[in-house]
Amino acid sequence: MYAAASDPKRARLAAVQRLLREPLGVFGVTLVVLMLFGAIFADWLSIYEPNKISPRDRFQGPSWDHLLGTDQLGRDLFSRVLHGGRIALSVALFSTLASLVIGIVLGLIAGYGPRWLDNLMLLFFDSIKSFPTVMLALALVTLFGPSLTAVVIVVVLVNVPGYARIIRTQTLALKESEFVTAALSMGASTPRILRVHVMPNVVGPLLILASMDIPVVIAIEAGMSFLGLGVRPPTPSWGAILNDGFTAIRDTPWIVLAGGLPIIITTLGFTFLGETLRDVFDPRLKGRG
Amino acid sequence: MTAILEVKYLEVTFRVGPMMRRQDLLGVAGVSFDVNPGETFALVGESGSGKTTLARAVNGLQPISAGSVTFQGQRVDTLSVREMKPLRRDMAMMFQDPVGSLSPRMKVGDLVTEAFRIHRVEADLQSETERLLSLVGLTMDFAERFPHQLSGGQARRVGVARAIALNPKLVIADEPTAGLDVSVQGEVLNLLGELRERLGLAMLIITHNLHVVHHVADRMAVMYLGRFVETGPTEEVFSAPAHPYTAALLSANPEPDPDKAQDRITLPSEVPSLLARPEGCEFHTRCPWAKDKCRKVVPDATAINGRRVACHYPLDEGARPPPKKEPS
Amino acid sequence: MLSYSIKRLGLAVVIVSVAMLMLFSMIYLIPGDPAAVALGPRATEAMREALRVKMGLDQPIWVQFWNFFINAWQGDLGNEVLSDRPVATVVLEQLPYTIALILGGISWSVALGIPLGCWAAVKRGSWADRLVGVLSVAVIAVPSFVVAIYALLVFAVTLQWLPAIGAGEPGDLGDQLVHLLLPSLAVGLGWVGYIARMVRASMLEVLEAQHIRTARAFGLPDRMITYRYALTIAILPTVTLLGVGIGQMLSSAVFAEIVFARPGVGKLVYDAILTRNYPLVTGTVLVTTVIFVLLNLVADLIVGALDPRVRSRF
Amino acid sequence: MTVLAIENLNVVFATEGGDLHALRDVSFKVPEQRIVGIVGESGCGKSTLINAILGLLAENGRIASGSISFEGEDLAHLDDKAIQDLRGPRLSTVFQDPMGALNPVISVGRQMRNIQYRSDLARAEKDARSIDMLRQVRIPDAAQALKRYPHEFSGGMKQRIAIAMALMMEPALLIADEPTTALDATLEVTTIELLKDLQAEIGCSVLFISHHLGVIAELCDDVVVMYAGEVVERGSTRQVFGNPSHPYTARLLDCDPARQSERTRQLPTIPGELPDLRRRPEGCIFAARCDRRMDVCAAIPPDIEVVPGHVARCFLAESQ
Repeated sequence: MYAAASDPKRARLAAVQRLLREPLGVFGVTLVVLMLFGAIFADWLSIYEPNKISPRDRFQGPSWDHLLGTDQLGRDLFSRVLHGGRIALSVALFSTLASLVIGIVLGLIAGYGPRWLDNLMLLFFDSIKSFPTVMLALALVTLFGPSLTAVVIVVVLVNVPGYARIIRTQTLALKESEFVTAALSMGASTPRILRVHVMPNVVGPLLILASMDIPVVIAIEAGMSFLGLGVRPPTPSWGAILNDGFTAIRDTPWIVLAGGLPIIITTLGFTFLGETLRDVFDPRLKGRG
Repeated sequence: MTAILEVKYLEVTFRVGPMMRRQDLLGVAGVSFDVNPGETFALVGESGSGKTTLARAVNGLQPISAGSVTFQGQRVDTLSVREMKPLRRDMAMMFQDPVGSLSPRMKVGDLVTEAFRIHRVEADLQSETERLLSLVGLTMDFAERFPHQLSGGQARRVGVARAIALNPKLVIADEPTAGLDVSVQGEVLNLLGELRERLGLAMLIITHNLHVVHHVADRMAVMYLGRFVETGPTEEVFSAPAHPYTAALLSANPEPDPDKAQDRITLPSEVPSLLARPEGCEFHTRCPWAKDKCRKVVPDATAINGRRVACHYPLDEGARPPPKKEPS
Repeated sequence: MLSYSIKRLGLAVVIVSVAMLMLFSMIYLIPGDPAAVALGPRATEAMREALRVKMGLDQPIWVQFWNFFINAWQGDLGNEVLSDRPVATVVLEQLPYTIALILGGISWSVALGIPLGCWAAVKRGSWADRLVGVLSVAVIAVPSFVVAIYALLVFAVTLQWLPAIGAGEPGDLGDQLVHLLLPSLAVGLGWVGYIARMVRASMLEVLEAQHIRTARAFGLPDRMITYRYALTIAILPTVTLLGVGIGQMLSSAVFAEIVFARPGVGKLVYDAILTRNYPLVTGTVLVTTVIFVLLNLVADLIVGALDPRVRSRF
Repeated sequence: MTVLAIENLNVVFATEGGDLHALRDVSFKVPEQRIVGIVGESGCGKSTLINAILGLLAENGRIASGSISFEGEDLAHLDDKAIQDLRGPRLSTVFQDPMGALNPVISVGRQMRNIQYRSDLARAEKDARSIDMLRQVRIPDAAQALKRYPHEFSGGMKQRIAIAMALMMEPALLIADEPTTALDATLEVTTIELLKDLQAEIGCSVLFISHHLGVIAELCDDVVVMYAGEVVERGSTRQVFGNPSHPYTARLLDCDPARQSERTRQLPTIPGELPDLRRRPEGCIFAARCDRRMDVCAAIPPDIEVVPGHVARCFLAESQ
């Protein structure tokens, strides 16, 4: 009622300012930027080859030479953690993006298409979701063998039903809304209605929810690699480092620390960032998922 | 003069209920009327009377189960979406919620010219925006605003501009004053009246507000449970309602004058469910004058003083006030 | 309520069937000959052929699926490769350990999460609310296997307060409970956060509702409004969430069982993958899926029983 | 005797764009056993006024000055617990939306029993009272109705149940916040008549909020006209509707299409928009939209008593 006229650009700017005023948001941004920086410049920052085996240096504790110590093959853990970040972040971004695209398309089809197709798709979404995540991952690995592709497919399969359902529900609601009916009565075609009237109203909230799923994806990658079902050795991955360390946890605890801390830092960073983003841009979504 | 819109024996059926107990519900139960060029016709009824469904059926947004809709001499109820599209240039519709019927992420400028884009009409959209906004009394500043930045009255004006963008012959307006304050309702009604004169529009107005009808409509129909109970020239219906339901509706809108004696007709009980339509005259469960015949025999619409009334015992002046009855 | 339950049960059956179909097509798509894989490289062609006939692989695909489908519904999930014992028996042996773990995890997270969420909602905007908020988000963010490993490192290796591996002596309930502590901490921690957040959010939503304002306007005491008017509604989404949550805990349980070297279905399926014991893998996945679907069903039925609106919709 | 007397009430909300002065110097009285109507369009401050009386202002709102005296106690300075003790037995409310007013997961009977939680009556006696109240609001089969849940009733019935609940403790004052707006016209009149009957029977006062001038004229003894957070005119309904002394009241009455018995193509309107209450204009709140604006209107007009009991906040109002 008292809404002052303001253009969206300024509103967006104001939102960013508000984000930077939230201590948690700043904390999240810092952690994320730190991890991104480490991952992007991994080659410059690491002194050692991440996969270089050096039997003389095995099981060394943290020192100035090896900031996080070395593992059972004498590989420098700091270098491996930086390169592992690359894997974790690129898997997270790529598979989230893929799930988003597939989820949006399927959701729009289910929401705007005929009833029977909607019901059929819902049944498939529900069935996929009825597999516990890790069980689904395990079943898929038996199919594809351990690989990053398997990780991406697992993530997509896990995310898509949820995303598609959100898009579908919102599309169904919008389909009944007066402004879509109004467009219909003006003679707008289905593609135009989806493009102009539906898409802009459903994608925004989903993007925020998806950004909050990035930590989950990182956890799936690390978890599968920990079980030896993700990346193949010797490729550095946080989960693989954890696995290396876990076998030797009694004598050399620094290896699990080196593998686990970046996971914690990254997931916390993305979560705090995502939460704050959501509160700032779309307070209605609070507490969902 | 041939009617621009002709509706004959129109029926709309809905399937409702869970899968096992699916039932057919008659939302609009066989109505006929026509609208002449330049004329304003009003459909009046309370919630659940089927007036909005009827409007949507006329506009081809709601499939019909029987009857016909003829627009400018062409049957439209049998057309496919694609075949219907060119006709939509001549038949515009305005929806109830002033703000909610505007796409929330489009600017007013794009909203008012959307019809040009949909129908691929070559035009200078910038100057069209200017023309349309000034027609409805808004300045060009509004072109850059989003719907949530408009007041109810302003949003309604944008809705009007959208409807008249391609110079339609018929405008269907569903509750044009809904959600607006009294001081703003007049503005919108005046605007519609003005445009009607200037552009020679025919209008079909759907509303529950009888006073609105009184000032804008040439002819009107009163709906109850999906049927017309009374149809006729507005002036005459207002001065001497013949159907008890019309009379009750009229008396249910008290005038803001404490000194006016209110011959109130109070209707007992509530509107029956469309799934359990009463026998005989469907209004008998609430009619203060109901007699035995009303409970058994369905009344036909009969012509009385240039009106059509579906009642066994239509009211004349002397029939009021209603017989006193214990409230049930 | 009865027709609602029947309908919901029917849906569960259909979902499990579709899940079976998916699982079956997955097995079918596995590259290579399952018989060859099962028997190893030293088997003769005749042995492979015999096994193929035994496993029904010589039949057309739809017959294979139909047999798989019918057998699975009857509880026959085939025999596992190593010992040739029925998969169902093997899985059922391991199931109680996993159920105990999940019950441990869910009960402490519910016991802590619901009061925390309520408290945060009632004290909305206070430092307590903010603290609960940050902590919930933090524990949700950290993956459960990292929690498991670190808990093992701290409490079992460094401090040596709690046992590191195994499920405890059979028959010794106290020992088994002690062995359950760390794993259920690991699987439950994130859920404390989920539940607290969910309860807080739905409490806040309900507290804004018109009927709560009406209840206040009638002068009802705050305690009655919070616990009898608001929480009874706010708890409903949490019940649904728990249905999903217990299922997702099956995932965390896999990690917890591996990290703490506990018996259970998670450990079972992991070992089966490493030994390429495919019938055991699909059998276990199927059993856990059925459990998951059943839990969701139960959650929905509970919501139906608590909410008259849901009951009447069917 | 006066049940409710509001004196110079000011309510301010802290918003991002600065303080929003939602109510300015609001004064009026609700005498015993009278029905007082508050009329105003959206944004006039009706809801804020009710919330201030009930002690249910949003967290960012506060009573900046003034008093709300109810049966001798100042609600503006009472602590939450004390106000809560008044709500229900002395001061009760019916809200606009019948759909959301009742708790959806608690049976009607139990909700009605809960309202009587202060009483020592046995459960059966409380239920008997509930049944009695439901009969009074003409709910068919009242005993059965206790076992049912709100969604099983129609909108009109829900609103009548809400009225029954509000009047169950026989309060001194009933606040009715647009109780009939969501209802159809024919239901609206029956509900209003019901309210009138119950008021006479219980002998309480009613503060009836509505934007519907006809309903106010029909139901209320006195009327208070609000615009943008101020009371621009108040008096008996006959005085105010018969001799509107503030230009806003006069124009508002003109706008009601029900007043034009003659058919007209040009309906009267009030052009312009509500002022932004974060930057409240210096002088008369209505000046920007007033067609009888004068130079003096740059100052806040005094409350002028036209005849005893009939007050208008306008320089043009004249004492007679």
